[in-house]
Amino acid sequence: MSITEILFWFLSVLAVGGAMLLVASKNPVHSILYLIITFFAVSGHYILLNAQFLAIVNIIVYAGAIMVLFLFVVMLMNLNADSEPPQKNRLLLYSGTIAGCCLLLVLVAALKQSSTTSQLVEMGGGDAGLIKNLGMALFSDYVFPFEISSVLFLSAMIGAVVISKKEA
Amino acid sequence: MFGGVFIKNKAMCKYLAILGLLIVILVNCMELYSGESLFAIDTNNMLSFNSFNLVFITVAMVCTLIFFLLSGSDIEKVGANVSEYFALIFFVLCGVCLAATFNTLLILFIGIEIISIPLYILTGSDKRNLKSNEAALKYFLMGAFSTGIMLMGIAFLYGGNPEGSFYISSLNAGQGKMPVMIAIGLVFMLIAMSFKVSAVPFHFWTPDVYDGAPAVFTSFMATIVKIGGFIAFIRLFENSFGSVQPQWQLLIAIITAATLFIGNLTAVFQQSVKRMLAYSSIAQAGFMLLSIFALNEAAKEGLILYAAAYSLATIGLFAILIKMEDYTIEGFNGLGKKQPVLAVTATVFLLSLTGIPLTAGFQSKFYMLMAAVRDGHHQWLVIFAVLCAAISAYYYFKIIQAMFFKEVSLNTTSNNLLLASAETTSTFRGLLIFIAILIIVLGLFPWLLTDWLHYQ
Amino acid sequence: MLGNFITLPHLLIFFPLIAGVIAFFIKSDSGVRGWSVLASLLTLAVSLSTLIYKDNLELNGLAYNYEWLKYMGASFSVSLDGLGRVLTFLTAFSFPVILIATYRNVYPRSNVFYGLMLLSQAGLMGVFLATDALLFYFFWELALIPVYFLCSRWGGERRIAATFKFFIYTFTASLLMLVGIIYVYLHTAGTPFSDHSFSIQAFHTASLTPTQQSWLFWLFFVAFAVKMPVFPFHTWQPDTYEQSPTAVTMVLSGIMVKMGVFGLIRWVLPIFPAAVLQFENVVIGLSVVGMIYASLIAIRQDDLKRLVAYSSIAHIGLISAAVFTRQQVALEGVMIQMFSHGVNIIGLWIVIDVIEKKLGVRKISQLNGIAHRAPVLTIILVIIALANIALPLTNAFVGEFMMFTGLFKFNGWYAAFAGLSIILAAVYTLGMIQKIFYGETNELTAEMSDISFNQKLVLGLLVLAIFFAGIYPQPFFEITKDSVAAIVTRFK
Amino acid sequence: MPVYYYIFLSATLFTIGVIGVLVRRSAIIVFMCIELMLNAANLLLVAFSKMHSQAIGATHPTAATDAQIFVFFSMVVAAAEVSVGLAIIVLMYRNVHSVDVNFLNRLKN
Amino acid sequence: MNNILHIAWLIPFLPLVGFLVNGLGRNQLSKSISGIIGSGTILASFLLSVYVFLSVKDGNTHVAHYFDFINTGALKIGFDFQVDQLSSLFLLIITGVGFLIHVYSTSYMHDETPNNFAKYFAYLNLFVFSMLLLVLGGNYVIMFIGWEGVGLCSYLLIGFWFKNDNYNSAAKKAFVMNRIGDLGFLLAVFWLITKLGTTDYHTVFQNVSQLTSFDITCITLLLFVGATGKSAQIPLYTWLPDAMAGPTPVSALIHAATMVTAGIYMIARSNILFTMAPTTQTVIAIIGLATAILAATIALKQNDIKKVLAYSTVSQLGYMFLGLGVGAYTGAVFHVMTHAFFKALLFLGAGSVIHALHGEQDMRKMGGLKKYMSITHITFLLGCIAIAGIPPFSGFFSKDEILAAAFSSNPVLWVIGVLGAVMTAFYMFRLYTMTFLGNFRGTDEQQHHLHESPGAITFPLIILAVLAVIGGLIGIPEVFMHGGHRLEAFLEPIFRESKKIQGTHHLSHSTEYFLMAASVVGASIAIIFAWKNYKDYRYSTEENTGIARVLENKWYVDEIYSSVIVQPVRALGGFFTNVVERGIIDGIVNGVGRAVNYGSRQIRLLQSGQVGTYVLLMVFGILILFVIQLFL
Repeated sequence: MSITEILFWFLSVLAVGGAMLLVASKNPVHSILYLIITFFAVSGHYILLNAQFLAIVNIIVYAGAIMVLFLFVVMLMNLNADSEPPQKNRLLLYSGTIAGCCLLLVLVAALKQSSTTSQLVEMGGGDAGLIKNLGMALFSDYVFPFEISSVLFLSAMIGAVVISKKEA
Repeated sequence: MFGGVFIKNKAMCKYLAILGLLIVILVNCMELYSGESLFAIDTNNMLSFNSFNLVFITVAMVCTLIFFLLSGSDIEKVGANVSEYFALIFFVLCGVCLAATFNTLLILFIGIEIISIPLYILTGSDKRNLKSNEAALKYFLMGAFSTGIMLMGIAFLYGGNPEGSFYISSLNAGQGKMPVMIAIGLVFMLIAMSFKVSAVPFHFWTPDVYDGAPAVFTSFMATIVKIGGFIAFIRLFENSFGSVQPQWQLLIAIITAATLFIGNLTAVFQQSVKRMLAYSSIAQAGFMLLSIFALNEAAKEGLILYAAAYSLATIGLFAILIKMEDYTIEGFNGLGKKQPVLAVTATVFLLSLTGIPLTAGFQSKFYMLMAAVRDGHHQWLVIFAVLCAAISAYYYFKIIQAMFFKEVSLNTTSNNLLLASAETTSTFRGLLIFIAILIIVLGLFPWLLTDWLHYQ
Repeated sequence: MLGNFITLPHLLIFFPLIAGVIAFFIKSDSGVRGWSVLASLLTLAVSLSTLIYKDNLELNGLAYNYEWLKYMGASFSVSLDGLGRVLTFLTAFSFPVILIATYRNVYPRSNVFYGLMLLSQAGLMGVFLATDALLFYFFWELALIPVYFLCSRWGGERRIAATFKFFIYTFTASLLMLVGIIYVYLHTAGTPFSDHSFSIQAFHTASLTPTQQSWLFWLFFVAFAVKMPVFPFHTWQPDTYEQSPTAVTMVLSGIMVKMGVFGLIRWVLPIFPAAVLQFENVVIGLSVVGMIYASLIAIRQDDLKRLVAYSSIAHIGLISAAVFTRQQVALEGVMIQMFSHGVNIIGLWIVIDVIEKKLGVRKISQLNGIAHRAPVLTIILVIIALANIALPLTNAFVGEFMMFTGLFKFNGWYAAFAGLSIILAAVYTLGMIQKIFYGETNELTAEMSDISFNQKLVLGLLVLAIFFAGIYPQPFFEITKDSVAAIVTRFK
Repeated sequence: MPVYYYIFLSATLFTIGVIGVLVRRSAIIVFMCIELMLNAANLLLVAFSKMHSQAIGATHPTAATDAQIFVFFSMVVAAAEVSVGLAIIVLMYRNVHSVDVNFLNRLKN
Repeated sequence: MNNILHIAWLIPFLPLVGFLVNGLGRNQLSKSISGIIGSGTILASFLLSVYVFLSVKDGNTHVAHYFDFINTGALKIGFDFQVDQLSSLFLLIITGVGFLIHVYSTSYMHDETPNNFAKYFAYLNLFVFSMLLLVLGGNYVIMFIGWEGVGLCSYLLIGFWFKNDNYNSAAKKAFVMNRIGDLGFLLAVFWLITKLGTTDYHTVFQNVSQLTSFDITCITLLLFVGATGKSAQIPLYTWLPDAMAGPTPVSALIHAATMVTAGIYMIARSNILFTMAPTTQTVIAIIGLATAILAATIALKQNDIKKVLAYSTVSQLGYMFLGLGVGAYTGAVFHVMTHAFFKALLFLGAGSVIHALHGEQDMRKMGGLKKYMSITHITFLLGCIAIAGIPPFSGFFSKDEILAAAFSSNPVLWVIGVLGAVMTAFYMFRLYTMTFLGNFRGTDEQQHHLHESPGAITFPLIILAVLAVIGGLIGIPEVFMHGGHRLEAFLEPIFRESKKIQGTHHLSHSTEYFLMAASVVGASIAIIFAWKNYKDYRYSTEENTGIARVLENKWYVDEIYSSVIVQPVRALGGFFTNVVERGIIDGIVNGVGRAVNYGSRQIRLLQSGQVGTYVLLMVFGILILFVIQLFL
């Protein structure tokens, strides 16, 4: 087992475990922390896949900014383990879990038959993920979506303001 | 490219908004007529402009214009942030334009998000109303969920595409059996798009959100946004998966049937007209889905026509509904006497929604049915659609009955007061008549609209 | 020159249409009455002038074609062939009769009422004239909508539910027909501008396999069967007739049921010959059963309107059976019977309306001895009722005789079984006459007065029509001969 | 290392996200689960990007960068969504003092 | 020759004019004018008929085509009249007897208001018009027009006094019974059209050989069904006695002299068809005879003077059918003629009596009228003798001819026939005795007003009495006088073809004498018996028992019909109305609506308002879609 494989398994376990704990944890603050763990694991995967820039962005934006925002809101609302009563509807709980698992099962079963999935992903090497390349693409080919995403942000901004503003 | 125009248009009042729209429509029409772009912006082929898209955008904009004209003053009543609401609506419109012209999945993704995010806010804009809050949160959670699904679908499509590209034309899945990854991606996309156009079983947000949102925004959501979803839907599936249509047609057929069935059936029992219209919009979506089911020339012409007919009628109906203030069917009792113009135009709208000849609604349903019949597969769906259309007559006509054949019930004394509040300006009435005439003209001469597709 | 643009079919359709729209804006009650009567009389004049033409359609300006939806192959094409002439004449004839007979009925918002009436006339005209499937469907629905509003607005106690049932019923059925139309359309040859065509000629030559025909047949048939109505699609009818204002009931039963028959003759027989051969026994069987069934029910009715409604079902049953015999004789009989049935049943409704207006009831059991008080009414009703049961020298005899002849040629047993309805018709009709008109007067009928001048006028006119068609029906056959022959030859 | 390892990994993460949406009642947690779903998809995109750059990188040089830029934009979208979403949640909390989604049932039928 | 055709249309047309004038002008015309118009038109027709009659003596047949009634290429039915010996004979009977009865009516109906009076004459004229149409028609369709027309007039006249609901019911019954027969007639016509493509007499009769024997049998049986309705044979005879509800002249004209003989006319007209269908002939003979006997037995116990005559009519019609059944067409037609004379006479006489007694019809309340009404009495007696078959009165010749033919066909028929004749003699003289002999049993009031009827009434009686006495002389049997049967010679062209097929089988003279003697003796005994029994009849309210009671109640046939046919039909109607219509058909239609509503209410609950549920359902949807897409 090469080092990349070890890394892969380690990060995968970390990610899945974090995700599971996120769902299972009672305390929202803990959930957020588990999610951050997962994000870090995912960023690790990005590095493994030569997407260094994305890995950085992921950590900065997601784990950094967004999760802090979450944490901030949770703190603001003073949520804790008791704020969310346990799921009373057992049926919903079980059927939800089962349905989710089935979905996974179906996807896996379908992909098993496929041939494309056996293509290899070589670890390391390649320079697609470098900021230089991405930057070139972003500001030449992708300048239009980039502009458009400003509309998106603008609307999100206006929206957040409109929503949060106290009615006069 | 139109986005740019909108951004500059931080409309501070309704008139500015209308003016801006008029300019854009003009530009659009000129472009459509001449067949070449006036502002050539290099989008790296991420947008495509052809007659279909442009006609569609024109339709959407004209509808928005009419929406502004009719309901502009009602937007002002919703809350203090009038200018923001107008801006948000323009953003949505920008998203609709993107959804109508996208050429890569990236633009589709961004476009759909630009449509969605302002809508979450508009839904919750009546901040003190718990229903509005609730609707916003529900819409948001489920919308975000569908975003996740869509992203997953895009990932699979990308992975399955041997060219590793996001351009929808390059996704062309060939003639044979689809690779599994493409198939999975397709189903994910199908689900995400179904969610946006509120097809069963991904429609659950629709009634609650339409009901909870301020009526004036519901009107917008139910019409322009919905048809925006459809244009994205049909473009994606036509360009990407058109060649393997038989492999996914059954899925669409099932979704269509379920949509028609649930939408129509549930609408029957609704007491609130607003909620009834929400369900009816699901039902109408079922009919529009037939175009995606058939995916031929008639389907595209029909979708344009349907978009126009459905939007015009629904906008008009909502405009009247907003004036009513009592949203139950009983609230319409005796409207025919009190406000004959409102009642008559509402009747035209309802007839159009039902699909009675002489109205655009008939022509559009006719095109849809023809598209589906021409396709030749799953013909049971056509019969089923027709039977559902008959059910739809049931609930649409309940309103007509209430307006014309029922007296104002005396035991609910408040009714009289509420009807009295339905005071309307003559401009408003004139506009309603204009829409009604438009619907009838389109019903008589649908080629006024569909022939635009044959230019270029 | 003008003839190229304004043809007789145009006049027949657009004249009532425009008159109807104008009627909406006439605020004065008497003004709108006068206007609509005048308009309908003018339409009648136009229609009369069409009768003198022979079947050379284009030359005489009896046909018109305008490419309406060019790229779809749908056109605004209308033509006055034999079938169309008879039925448009029926329509044109009935409306003034109806309007004059009910001239004194008071309607709130009469401008809307008369406007809608004229609109429905336009729709009916369109149905009978259209030679384009899409146009036909257009008018088919258009004729329904005004009637729906008329019934729901000015009808009886339970009008909303009853007419709603009627509406949903017919709407569903016609939507099925729409699917059928589309399907046939997609199997037609094209025009220079389109891949396919909606014109009736194209439909005639549509390439349909027998299997396709067999299910298309049902899509069309159900729509027409509901309209006629054929057993067991009839349940909307008695309720609707009972609840509608009488003027509308006359339109419904006098003319609108003919739409179904007309549809069968024009659209089903020639387009699906194989399916007709396949299902003729089913349809005729249903029709014949329906005749007996409706007649038996009519015997037990106590409400005048319902009695006439069921008797109409029985009569229409014979017509629909006759249509499917594919015999020249029977089809000619159908043509004249459509006219006769219209005249007779309108006459019956007028009389019932008079009774109801004067006495406020239409329960047979509550009426007695009207003949003492209203002899003219009685005589006219007896004549019309006897015409309704096809007494010789009245109009219905000719039609029924020919239809029965055709039915007998088709299969003697059907004719024999259907013939029982002749007896049953006599039973319920005479029973009705006996109970209402004969015997002593009771306190309700003692104060009854005879009919007014306008009613005498129209009823007299109807009686004249009854005898004319009964004694000298040959002109009708001259008009319809060619059209019917064209249909019959499709089966040879 | 075969790509389906990554596919299964992200499918698993995605499914966990879905299950989370299904079983949790706190709007915040539900929202976080949705974020997890988005991340799973992002991870998949990156994995495919790598796969493509190896398989067809020579002929389609942009195949790999495209996906990474897509992920970039999806992060943009996620950020925008979070801002609006949290605003709505806060608004809701202000009104009903709860973030329990099951508490939201005024609109039904 | 062409002259005939030029005037033939006038014969029915004049009564039609009379009908129209009287009908439309009934409020303006005075009684005398209506009477004159009514009678005058018939008289004119009668004169024309005489002219026509004289013109066809040479044995020619004339067919006039006036206009196309129905002409569609496939089917051609002209409005044709056929003038030949048979129709001209009937023309004479109809217009002749009809005229007398019109004259009679001017007096009999004099108590009516002018309006009703004119209406009455209008109806009567219409009837004559229809009847003339019936006999003049050149094809079965025109005949059918008249056929239904007379039924209609019968209906109108029976219910003439429409205040009385029983009368109306009787009228309705008559019409419906007739309609049942008409259906048979119609079906026969359809059959003819289907097989031969025409209904013209001459074409049909010429092409009879193209028909299979099955066709002919069925056609003739169906025609006979028509005849049973119109001519009151089993099983459709019950309307005729009830039809006595109409004014008495109507009974005389329609329900005795003319309309009820339409069936005989029709069969005689189509004799060639019937001759070629021996099965049908047997059926006709048996039915005819059975009707004759059944009606005679019922007549034995009736107390209403008109009822007795009505049953006697049914019975006599039975004889005529017996004659047709055994191939004695001439005999049947002969009997039609003589019957028209004496039965019209009897009815009019009864009318005179009823008129004198102000509407009393119960014989038990009459008696001794001989003293008060001598002309009525004498003419009535002559009529009774004629019907009883005493030579040389007319009834003897015609009845005897039929019985002789029956004997040569089958002696059993003859035996039963004679039995019926004996009963006829009995009940007629019972009637005569009870009415005219003995003491008056009515009220003093009635007795006070008793008087002979006016001239307008007695004049027709006298004429008819003369005819009843001497009418038989045109058909003197061969045994008495060679060439004496002038009627047979006259009608020979009509029945020529049938004769050829039947062949001739002559009875020996001795047999014939024996047969005549037997029936005359039987009748005489019955007359004496009746005279003895009822000469001193006393009114009693004692109820009959046993067979007499059954007879008085007409074998309970009406009751049986009611419970076997009328009630079940009504019950079926009720079942359809309440169960099938409301329950099943409406139930299904409304059920669909209700199902939609119910479904709506249930499916609505899916929208629970819970985001969790929504998402769960969505995930289920996703799962299903995946499974379908990937694994199916």
